[in-house]
Amino acid sequence: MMLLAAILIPIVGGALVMVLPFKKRAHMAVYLEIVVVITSLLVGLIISEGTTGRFPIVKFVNNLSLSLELDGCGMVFAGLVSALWPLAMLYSFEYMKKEKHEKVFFMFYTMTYGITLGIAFAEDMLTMYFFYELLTLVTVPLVLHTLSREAILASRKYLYYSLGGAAFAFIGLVFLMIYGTTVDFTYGGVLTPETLGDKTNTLLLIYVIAFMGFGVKAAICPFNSWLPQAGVAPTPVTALLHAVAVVKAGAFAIIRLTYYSFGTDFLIGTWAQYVVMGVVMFTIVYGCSRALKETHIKRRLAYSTISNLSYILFGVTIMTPLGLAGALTHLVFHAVMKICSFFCAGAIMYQTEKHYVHELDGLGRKMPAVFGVFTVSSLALMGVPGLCGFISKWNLANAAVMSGNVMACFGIGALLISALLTAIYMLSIVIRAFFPPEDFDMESVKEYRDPNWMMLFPLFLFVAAMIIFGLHSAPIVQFFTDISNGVL
Amino acid sequence: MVGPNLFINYGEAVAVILFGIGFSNLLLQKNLIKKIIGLNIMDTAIYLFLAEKGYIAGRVAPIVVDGVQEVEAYINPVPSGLVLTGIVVSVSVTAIMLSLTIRLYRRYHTLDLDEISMRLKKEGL
Amino acid sequence: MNFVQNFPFFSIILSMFSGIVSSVLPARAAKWLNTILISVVGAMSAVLLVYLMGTGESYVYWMGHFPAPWGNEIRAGVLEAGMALFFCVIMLLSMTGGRKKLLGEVEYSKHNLYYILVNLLLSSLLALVYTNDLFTAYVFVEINTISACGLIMIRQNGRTIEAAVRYMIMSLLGSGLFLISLCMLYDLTGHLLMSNIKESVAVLVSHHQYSVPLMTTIGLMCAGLAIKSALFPFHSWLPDAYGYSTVSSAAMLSSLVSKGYIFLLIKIFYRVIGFEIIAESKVINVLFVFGLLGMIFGSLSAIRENDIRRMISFSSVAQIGYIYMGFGLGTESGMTASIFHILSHAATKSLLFIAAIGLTDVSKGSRQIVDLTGAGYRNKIAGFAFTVGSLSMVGVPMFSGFVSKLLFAEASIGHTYKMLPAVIVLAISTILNAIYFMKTVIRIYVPERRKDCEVITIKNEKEYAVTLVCFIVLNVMLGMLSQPIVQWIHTGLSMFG
Amino acid sequence: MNESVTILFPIFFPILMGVLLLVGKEPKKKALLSRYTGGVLLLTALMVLGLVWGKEVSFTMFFLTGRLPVYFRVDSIGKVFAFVVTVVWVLAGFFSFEYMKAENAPRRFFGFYLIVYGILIGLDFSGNMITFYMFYEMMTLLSMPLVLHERTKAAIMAGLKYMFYSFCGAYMVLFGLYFVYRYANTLTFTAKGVLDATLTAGNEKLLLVVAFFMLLGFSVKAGMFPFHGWLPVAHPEAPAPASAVLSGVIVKGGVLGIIRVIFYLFGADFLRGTWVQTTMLILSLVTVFMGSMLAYLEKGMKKRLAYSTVSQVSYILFGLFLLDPVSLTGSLLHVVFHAFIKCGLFLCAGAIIFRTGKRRVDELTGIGKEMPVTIWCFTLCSLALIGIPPASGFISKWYLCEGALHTKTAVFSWLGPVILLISALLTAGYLLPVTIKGFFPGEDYDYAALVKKEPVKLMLVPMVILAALAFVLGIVPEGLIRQLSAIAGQLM
Repeated sequence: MMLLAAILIPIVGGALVMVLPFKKRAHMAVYLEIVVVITSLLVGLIISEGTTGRFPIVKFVNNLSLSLELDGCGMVFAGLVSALWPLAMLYSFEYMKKEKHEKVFFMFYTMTYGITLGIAFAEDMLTMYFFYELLTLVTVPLVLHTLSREAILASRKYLYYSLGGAAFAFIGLVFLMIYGTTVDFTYGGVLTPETLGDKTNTLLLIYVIAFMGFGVKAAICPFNSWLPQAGVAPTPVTALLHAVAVVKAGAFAIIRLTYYSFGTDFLIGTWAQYVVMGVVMFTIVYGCSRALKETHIKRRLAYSTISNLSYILFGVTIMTPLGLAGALTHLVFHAVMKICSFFCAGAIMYQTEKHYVHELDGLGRKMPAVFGVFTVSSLALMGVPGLCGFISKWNLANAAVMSGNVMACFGIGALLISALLTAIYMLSIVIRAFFPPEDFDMESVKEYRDPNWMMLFPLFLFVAAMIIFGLHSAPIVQFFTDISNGVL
Repeated sequence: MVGPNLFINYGEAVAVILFGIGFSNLLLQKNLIKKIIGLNIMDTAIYLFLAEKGYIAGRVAPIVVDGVQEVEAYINPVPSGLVLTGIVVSVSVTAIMLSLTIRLYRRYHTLDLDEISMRLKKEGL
Repeated sequence: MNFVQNFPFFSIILSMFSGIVSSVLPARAAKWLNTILISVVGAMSAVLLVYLMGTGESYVYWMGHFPAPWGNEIRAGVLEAGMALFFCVIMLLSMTGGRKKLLGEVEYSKHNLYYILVNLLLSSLLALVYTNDLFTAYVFVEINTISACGLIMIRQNGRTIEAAVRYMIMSLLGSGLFLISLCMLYDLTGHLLMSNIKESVAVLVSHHQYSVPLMTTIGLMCAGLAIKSALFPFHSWLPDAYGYSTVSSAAMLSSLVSKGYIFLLIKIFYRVIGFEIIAESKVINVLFVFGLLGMIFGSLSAIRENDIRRMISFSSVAQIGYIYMGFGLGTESGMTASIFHILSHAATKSLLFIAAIGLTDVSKGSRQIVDLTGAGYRNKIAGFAFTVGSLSMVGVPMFSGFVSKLLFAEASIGHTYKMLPAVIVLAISTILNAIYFMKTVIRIYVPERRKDCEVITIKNEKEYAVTLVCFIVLNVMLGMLSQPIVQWIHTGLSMFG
Repeated sequence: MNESVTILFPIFFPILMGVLLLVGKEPKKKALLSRYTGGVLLLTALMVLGLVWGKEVSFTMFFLTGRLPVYFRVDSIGKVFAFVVTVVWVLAGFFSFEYMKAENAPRRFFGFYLIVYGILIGLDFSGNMITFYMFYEMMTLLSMPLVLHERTKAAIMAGLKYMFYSFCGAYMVLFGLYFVYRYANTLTFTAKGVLDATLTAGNEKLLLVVAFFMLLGFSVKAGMFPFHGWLPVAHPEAPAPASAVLSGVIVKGGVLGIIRVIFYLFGADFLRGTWVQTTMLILSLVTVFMGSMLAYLEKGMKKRLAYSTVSQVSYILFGLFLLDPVSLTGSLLHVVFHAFIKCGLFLCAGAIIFRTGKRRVDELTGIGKEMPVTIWCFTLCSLALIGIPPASGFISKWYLCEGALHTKTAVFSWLGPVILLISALLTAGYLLPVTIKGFFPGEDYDYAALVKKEPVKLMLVPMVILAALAFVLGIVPEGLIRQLSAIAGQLM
C-alpha cells in the first residue's frame, strides 16, 4: 500500500502543478520540494522497514497483474533515486529560472520520480515493462522542453529508440510468460528444465534480444546515439534522467532480466553470455573514445555515461553474485559521480553560457568551488583510490577475476583502457580550467562567479558522498553482497 | 481425372472459363465500361454454373401441372432461386457502377480510370 | 422460445425498415431516427448478450419456421451478440463524432440519404453477424458493399467518386470470388446452411473425397473476403476510400465494414469448414505470410505518407495484417487474439480518424502533417485523443493495443515455425508504428514559430468532445479490463465449434 | 612490530600545510612564503629522520572495502627511500626559494611541492600494495602541476604527456593487482612474496603475464624503454628545482614499485629464469645504451640530463632484474647515489639558467670562469655519475657488474657489464665537455667581458652539499653498503 502511495504522490503532486494557482514562483518551488521530500521520506521509511509483501494493483489479461513488491535490488534503486531527487529538484529550481514554461517541466519532472519508483518497486516483469514504457513517455516532454529543432529531433530519436527497444524487450517478457514458472522476479530465475524442453537455444536467442531491447535505454552500442543527442534537454534532466533515472532503469531492467528472470544458472557459460559481454566490452571502450573526441561538455559527459553504464552491464554479464554486487556498486556510485559532474557542467553553463571545452580556459580560478567539485568527480570517475569510483571498479574487476572467465579478464582490460581515456578527457578539462596558457588574459573571465547555494549545496553533498563511499564502503558493499547472494 | 469428367461437365468448365474472363476483365481493363461488362460476364458465368448444377437431365421444372408426381420428377429448385437472387444483386450493383461511371465521365470526360486518377493528382485534391 | 431470441431478427428488420423510412423523412428526423435506431439495436444486442451469457448456449432461429435444410436461419451466440453490441457502439460514436464534419461536407438536402445508407450498413452488418446461411451472407455482403460505396461517395468530389469506383471494383472482385466459391461449396455439399455444410464437409474430409476442390473453395473464399477486407496486396483502394470520404464514413469503413467481412470469415472458418480442417490446410499459411507482409508494408507506406488521414488509413492496412496473422497461426489463442484485435483496432482507429479531423479543422483544414504544428494546443481534446490513440496503436500498456499485442505474441509462441517470424515482425512493426505515430504526436505538440498566421482555437461543441472521451474510455477499458473480454471471446468461440 | 600513529605525521603534515598554502591567500611578503615552506620542510624532515632511525613501526588507518586496509609500515627499503627523498627534497627546496623569485606564482609551486613531498613519504612507507597504488596515482596527479608550472603550451603538453604515460603504467599495475589479490592471501608487503602456493598451482603462466604487466607498468615511471617518451619532455619543461626532484626522486617511485613487486609480492624465486626476467633485462639494457646515446646527441642542457636519467635509472632496473643479492645492493646504492648526483646536476643547470639564461650546452663556453663554484659542483657530480673512482658512482656500478658476472643469466652476465661500461664512456662524453669548455674556453675567449655570476649562498649551499655527498659517499661507503646488502640479504 505504502509502495503505491510512494508512486502516486509525486505523480499526482506533479500533475497538480498545472492546476494549482501559484502566486509566486517561490511557492511552486516550495510546494514541489515538499512533495518530493515527502516521497523520499516515505521511500526511506519503506526501505528501513525492509522487504515488503506482494501488493497487486490491477488484474491484467490472463492472470497477469500489475503488482508491487520491494526486494533488495528494488531497495538499492529506490533508495538511490529517492536520495538524489530532492537535491536535483533544489538544483533545478535555480537552473530553470532562465528557461521558459517551467510549469510543464516541473510537472513531468516530478511525475518521472513516481514512475521511476514504480520501476524500482515492480514485482514482476509485466509491471516493470509497464512503468518502463511510461518512463519513456513521461520523459519525452522533458527532452522536448526547449522546443528547438534539435530538441524535436532528439526527442523523436529518443522515442523511437526507447519504444523500439521496449518492443524487443516485450518479446522476452512474453517468452518468460510462456516458459517461466512465473513472471514474478525470483532470484535465480524462473526457468525450469522441464519447461525448457528442447527450446534452450531459442530462449538464449530471446535473452539476447531482450538484453538488447532493455540495453537501448542503457545505451549499449549500437543503440547509444540517442543519449548524447538528448543532451539538448535542460541540465537537470540530462543529469538526473540521462545519467541516473532513465539509463539506470535500463541497467536495472537488465539486472532483473538476467538474475531474476532468466537466471544465471541457465545463462552462464552459454554463447548468449559471451555475445552480450562482448557487446558491453565494446561499448565501454567505444563510449570513452567518443567522449575523447567530443568537445561539447555535456555530450562528452553523456558519452562517458555510455561507457560507465556498460561497466554496470559488464558486472551483470559476469553472471556471478560477485558480478551483481559489483554492478550494484557501480550503479549507485556512478550515479553520484555522474550527476555531480553533470551538475558542475550545468552550473558552468548557467553562469557563463559556455558549452564547449575549449572555452573553459581559466574558469577554474573564477569558479573554484564548481571546478574543485568537478575535479573530485573526475578523479572518482577515473577510479583514483580513496574515492568511490575505485571501489566499484575494484569490485567489478575482482568479480571478473574470481569468475575465472577468460573473456571477463579481457573485460578488465577494457575497464582499465576506459579508465585511462577517462583520465584524459576529464582531466584535460580540469587542466584547462586551472592552468590556462600563460598568455591567457584573466580579464576576459573576470565577471564569472560561483553560483548560489541552491546549486552548490547538492554539489558539496555529492562530493562528501563520493569521499565517504570511497574511504569507508564496507557496510554498503556488504549490503550489496547480501542482495547479490539472494539474501534480501 | 480430367479427360472424360471434364467433357461430361463441359457446362461447368465453360462457366469457370467465362468466370475467368470476366474476372480478368474487371481487374485489368482500364476502361470503366469494359470493366462493368467484365463484371457482368463474371456474374453470368456463375449463374450458368448454378443452372448447370441445378438441371438434372430428363426432369422438368418443379411446377405442378398434372397432379403431384414424386420428387424424382423435378429438378432441384434452389439453384434457380439462387440465380434469381443473384441476378437481382448483380443488376443493382451494375446500376450503381454505371451511375458512378456517368458521374466520373461528366467530371473528367474520360472513362480511363488511370487517367482520371492522374487528373486528380494534378488537381491535388 | 424466449422472446429475447427474436431480437436478432428484429434488429435486422428494424434497421432495414428505418432505412427505407428515412428516405422520405427530412434530414433532422432521419438523424434522430438513425440515432435512436442504433441505440435501440445496441440495447437489444446487449440484452441478448446478457441472456445468452445466462443460458450459456447459442440458439438457431428459423425464419418463417421452415426447418433446415430448407429454411433460412439466424444463429445467435455470445460472440455474435457481443459483436453486434460493439458495432452499434462504435457506429453511434462515429456518427456523433463526425456529424459536424458531415454538415460541412455534404449538402444538407442529401443528409437523409446518408442516414439511409448508414441504416442499411447497420442492417447488413447485423445480418453478416447473425446469419446462418451462406447465400444470405452473400446477399448482405453485396448490400454492405453498396452502402459502403454510397458512404464513400456521399461527399461529392472527384476523389471520393474515384475512390468509390476503385472500392467498388475491388469488392466486386471479392464478392465474385466469394460467390463462385459459395456455389462450388453448394455443389460439393448440397447445402447452404452453415451447420449442414459443416457436417457434410466433415464427412467428405473423413472419406478424403474432393480434397482438391474443397481446398480450392476454401482458398477462393478466403481470397474473396481478404480482398474485401483489404489484406495487404489488395489494399490499393483503401487509402483513398478512407482518406477522402467524410470522417464518420471513414471511421465506420475502417472499423466496421472490413471487420464485418473478417467476422464472416471467422464464422466460415468455424461454422462452415470446421476449424480443425482449416488449421491443417495450407491456406492459413498463405494468410499468415500476407498478414506479416501487411504489417510491415502497411506501416512503411504510412511512414512515407505525409497526409494524416491517408497515414491513418495505411496504418489500418498494417492492423488488418495483424488480424490475418492471428488467423494464420491456426490456433485457438491466435483466433482469440485476432478477435480482440478486431475490437481494439475498431475502437482505436475510429478514435484516430475523428481526432484527426479535430486537428485538421484547427489547421485551416490542411491535412498535411507539417501544417498540424501545434494543433494539439489549439484543440486540446482532439490532441489528447490522438495521443491516446497513437499510444494504443504503438502498444503502450494500459491501452487496448498493448493487450492485443500481448495476446498475439502469446499465441505465436510455441508454434514451431511461425513463432520467431511472428514475434520479430511484431516487434519491428511496433517500432514502425512508433515512428510514424509518435512523429505526428510530437509534431502536434510543437508550438509553431510563424506568428503571422492567426491562431485558430475553436470551441469544441459538446457532442464532439463527449464522443472522443467515450472513445478514450472505451480504449482504456479494453486495455485495463481485458480479462472478461478475453473470457467472453473464449466462450463465444467454444459456442461456435 | 608495534602500531604507532607517528607514522602518519610526516605524511599528512606537509600535505595539509601544502593545501593550506594553496587555499590561503597570497602572503604580503615573498619572504614569508619561503620561510613557511622552509619551516614545514625542516619539520617534516625531522619527523622522517626520526622514523628512519627509529625501529620498524606500522599503522593500519582504515579499510577501503572488504580486505583492503590503508596500511603504513616503516620497513628497511622504505627507510632508504624516505631518507633519500628527504635529503633531496629539503636541499632542492632551499635552492628553489631563490630560484622561484624569477618564476611567477611561486605560491602554487611551493604548495604542490609540499604536498608531493608528503605523498612521496607516504609512498615509501606504505605497507601494502593498495596503499602504494593510491599514493602512486596521487604522486602522478599532484606532481603534474610542478611539470606544467610555467604554463607555456609546451609545458602543458608535457604535463599531459606525463600524465598519460603515468596512468598507462598505473593501470597496467592495477590490472595485475586484481589478479594478485585473487591468488595471494594478502596484499601486505612481505619479503619473499605473498603468493599462496595452493591457489597459484597451475596458474603460473597467467601470473607470469600478470607480473610482466605490473613490472612494465612501474617501469613507465622509471622511464624504461619503450615508455621513456615522457621523461625527456616533462623534466626539462619543469622549473629547475622541480626537474631536480622529478629526475632525482620521483622516477625512483617507479623503482620502488618494481622492488615491491619483485621481492615483496611475487618473490625473486618465482621470476628467476622466466621469460619475464629475460625480457626485462633486455629492455633495461637497451634503455641504458639508448638513453646515454640520446643524451650524447642532445644539445639542450636539461634535456641532456633528462636522457642521462633515462639511462641511469635503467642501471638500477638492470640490477633489480638480475635477481641477485649483490646486484640488488648495487641497485640500491645507485638509487641513493643517482638521486644525489642527478639532483645536484639539475640544480647546477638551474643555477646557470637562473643567472645566465643559457639553456644550450654549446653556449656554455667559459661558464667556469663566470661561476666556478657551480661548475666545480657540476664537475664532481659528473665524475660521480661517470663512475670514476673514488666517486660514488663507481661503487654502485662495481656492485652491479659484479652481481651481473656471477649470475647464471646466460648472456647477460657478460653483456650487461659491457653495455654499462660503454654507457659510462658515453656519460663521460656528454657530461665532461661542459666542464672542459667551461674552464678552458680557449684562446679567442676575451677575459675582459668576464663578470662573476656566482649565484647567492642559498643556491650554492645545496649544490655544494649534494656534490660533497656524491663524492664523499664514494670514499666512505662501508656503512651504507652494510645496510643495503643486509636488506638485499633479507629479500633473497
